Amino acid sequence: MRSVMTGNYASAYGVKLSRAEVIAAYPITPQTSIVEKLAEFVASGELNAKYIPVESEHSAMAACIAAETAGARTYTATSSQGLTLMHEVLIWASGARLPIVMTNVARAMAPPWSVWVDHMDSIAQRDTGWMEFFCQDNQEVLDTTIIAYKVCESAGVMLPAMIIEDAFILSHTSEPVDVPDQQLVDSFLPAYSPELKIEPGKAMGFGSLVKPDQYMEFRYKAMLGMREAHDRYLRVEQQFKSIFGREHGGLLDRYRCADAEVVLVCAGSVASTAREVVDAIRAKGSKVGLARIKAFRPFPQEEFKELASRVEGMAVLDRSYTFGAAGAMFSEVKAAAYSSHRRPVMKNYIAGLGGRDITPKILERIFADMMVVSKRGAEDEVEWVDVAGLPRRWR
Amino acid sequence: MTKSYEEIPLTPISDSPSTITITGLWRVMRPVVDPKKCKKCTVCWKFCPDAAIKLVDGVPLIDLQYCKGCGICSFECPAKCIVMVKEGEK
Amino acid sequence: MPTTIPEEEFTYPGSTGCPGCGANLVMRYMLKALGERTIVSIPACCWAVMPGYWPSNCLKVPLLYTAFEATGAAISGLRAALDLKGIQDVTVVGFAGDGGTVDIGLQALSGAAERRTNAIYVMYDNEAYMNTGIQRSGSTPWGAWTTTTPVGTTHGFKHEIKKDIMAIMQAHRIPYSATVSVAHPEDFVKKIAKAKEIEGFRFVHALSPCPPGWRMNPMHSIEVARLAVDTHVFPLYEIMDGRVKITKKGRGLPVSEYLKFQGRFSHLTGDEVEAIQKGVDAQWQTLMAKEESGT
Amino acid sequence: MVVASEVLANAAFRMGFEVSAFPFFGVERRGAPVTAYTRIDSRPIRTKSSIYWPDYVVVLDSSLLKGIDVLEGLKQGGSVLINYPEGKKLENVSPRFHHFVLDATAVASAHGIGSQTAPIVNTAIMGGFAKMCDVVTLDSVLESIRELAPAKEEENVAAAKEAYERTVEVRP
Repeated sequence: MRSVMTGNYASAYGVKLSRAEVIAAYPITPQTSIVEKLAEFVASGELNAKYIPVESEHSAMAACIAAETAGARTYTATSSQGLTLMHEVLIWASGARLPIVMTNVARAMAPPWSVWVDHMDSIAQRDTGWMEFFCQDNQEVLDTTIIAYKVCESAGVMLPAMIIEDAFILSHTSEPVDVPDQQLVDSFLPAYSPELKIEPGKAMGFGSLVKPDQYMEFRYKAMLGMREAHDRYLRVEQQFKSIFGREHGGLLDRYRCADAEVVLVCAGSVASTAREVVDAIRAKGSKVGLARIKAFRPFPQEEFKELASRVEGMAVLDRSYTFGAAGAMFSEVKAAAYSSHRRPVMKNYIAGLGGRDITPKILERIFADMMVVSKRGAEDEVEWVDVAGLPRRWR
Repeated sequence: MTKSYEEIPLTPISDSPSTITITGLWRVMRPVVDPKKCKKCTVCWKFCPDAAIKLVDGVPLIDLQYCKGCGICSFECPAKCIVMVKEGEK
Repeated sequence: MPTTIPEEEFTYPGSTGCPGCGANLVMRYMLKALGERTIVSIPACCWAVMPGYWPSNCLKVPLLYTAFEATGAAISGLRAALDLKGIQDVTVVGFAGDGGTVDIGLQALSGAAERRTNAIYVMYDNEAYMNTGIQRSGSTPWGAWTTTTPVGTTHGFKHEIKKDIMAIMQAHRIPYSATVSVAHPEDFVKKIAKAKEIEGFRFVHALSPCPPGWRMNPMHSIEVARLAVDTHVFPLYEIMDGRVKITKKGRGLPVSEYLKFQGRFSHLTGDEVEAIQKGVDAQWQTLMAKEESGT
Repeated sequence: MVVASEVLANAAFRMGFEVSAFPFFGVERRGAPVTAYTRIDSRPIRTKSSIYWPDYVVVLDSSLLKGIDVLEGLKQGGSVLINYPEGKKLENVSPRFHHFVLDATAVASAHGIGSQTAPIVNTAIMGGFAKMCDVVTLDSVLESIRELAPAKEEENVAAAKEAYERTVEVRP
């Protein structure tokens, strides 16, 4: 049944439909209406769960880790400062192989203080062993929450995942969302019952000390889990489609790339605007496409390698900056493209930080620049877009 | 011996008793009990940090595999029937 | 007279605590009182090492290792999951060191207490970061040497007073808290057994002598714990719904009797020992007054 | 309290349109000016970027006219509805836009919506919007209000109806 709701409410409905059992909640703009809505669901009895009002994000994740170890399906949500405060226990959750699902409302890191969209907080967690699913609209937020639980809890995976929702552009934007039927979701996502869990009467220590001669094998096993997650996600999304009649383009959502000469690679809500821009440019005769990173982890390595082998130019838009040689997404996409037998010209555009609006006009100009660059090569490989003081005008 | 990644659980879950670690090897001094003097007050059993003392008819039997030789039993024994002896000496 | 503490052991020998380690006894007595239907959550601390390397475990009850500052949150998570699953007859215990409780773990502890998490939090207090080699913590007493409060040539030592965690927890209006000592196992077990029957958040402060950290002969662990009570350095009492009750008056010996066994205090001058004596006396008077007035 | 932009989005959605409604959030403080945006289209709305050239502008508080250029970016021939005190003359009415006025404050307080000192004009103004805008009908607005109003449903509906009647265009 379709109704108009914010991305935050779409998250809350996704969690309710997934029958989360223990919810640890600590508020942070712009995530608060998720934990508020969940509090209502629990209070009204619509969701049979224990709601733990923790005193920090670090404790939110620690509480989920403990509850998940005891066999409960858990959930939490956070953003920017809260996500980075969790960094230690994010790594703990993946090391403990716990399929916790969390929503991160992607928001800029302070200082400067900013409550608006930016992917730096999410990108900074790429090494934690968490799957990272960037969404472009509220329907995808709801659906991916349910899909994530099923992928994470699969036997060969058993790793946590974060659903990433752009601050305000999704979290607080109301748009039509279909809320699936609970029975259908139950048929798709059975109750969580792990093989191993902490339970009274069973003397087992969870998370023991391991000597150097045994640590690597545990980390290798976790790597296998992330590798398995790649294929498992695609299979689970197809199962979801067979039941609910929709999908969101797998791990690398390619739009009109089949015959594209120039492709824009990006993630999150900007990709939705980019779809419009691709159609507009195509209508004027240029062969452009969009490759939307849905999953930054597991990274769609093979998909990028294949795409790179048949396009002239790849523009990679990073909505974050991580003080490396270039944006994080650009670096990883370029690495994947490097091993392709034909290497496209590649350029990195840093745009939309701290909530700066990425308008259709800006995207048109990025495509135009990339079409030139893919013919003549780029002077410098990384360009910051729409920065006052830089010569080029984008607006 | 390092276990293969296929043999180990998803994350380290410990379920085998710590008795595989023979802490008795740590000793420098060893408690020696004189059963005749023992008043069966169980103080030694009570205060042993490693639960390495078994009471046989109330008299302490020290499990030398695990006793670390801390000397608490000897110090606390009201009857002074436990003497600390240098390891290796009779 | 034979002992009155339960015979059954819930710890295996072979744990890697130092000879004479008080913390081993704290765990041993606690589990004797709580029994098999217990789940223990332990953060980074000596006790995170003691069960041994994987797959070794010295506890006969389930154990969850957590991050250093997370004990308060972990016991809330455990209890929530158990409640949700309808598993009622189990005691959830947070078992942490002093640094992990009064310093890095204080925030999560306060959160768990304020949420009235149905769990027991036991702090084994060896008065410094012992697992990392005796660095001072907020629970290290005034006057003590540690590797980060060196005496050296400047006659240095820790100049801040020990954090009063019992007062901090009392400010959270929790239904039950108590101090316990490994020198008084009967009192220890009695209090834990009482705490077990109480609903809500309960806190237990256990003094846990540490031979290497206190610079003393391991054989004196129990004697030192006993003297801590007898000199009123570590009074034994409980607070039930806000009312203080002293459970062991102690012999009222001079503080010097307690200090003399411990190398960490050996540098103190007479005046400095006198200063400690004054502080201890004042603290003892306050406690007695509280017991008197029932607040 | 029901949010005006949600009433509008929901009304359009109930009529079968695709919608997207989003606030520009800054630091929310009581009394501080906020702006909310709504897109209505016949096909799914994929553009996720702010609105710079609106077709319609709605001003819920005439005091904003002093500090803010509320008409910034309004398309040529676009329309603006202002909650404006009854009988007071609207100044500098530009021929480039259609101006509509409605004393939503009076209507809201007459129907007892919000407090006497701070009546809530959200539903009343939406009644006025239905008059100004030919996309969204009054009925869809009323239905949306019934669905979303947490309390005083009938008063809110009545206020919107009356507001619709009392909304008039002001010619330059």
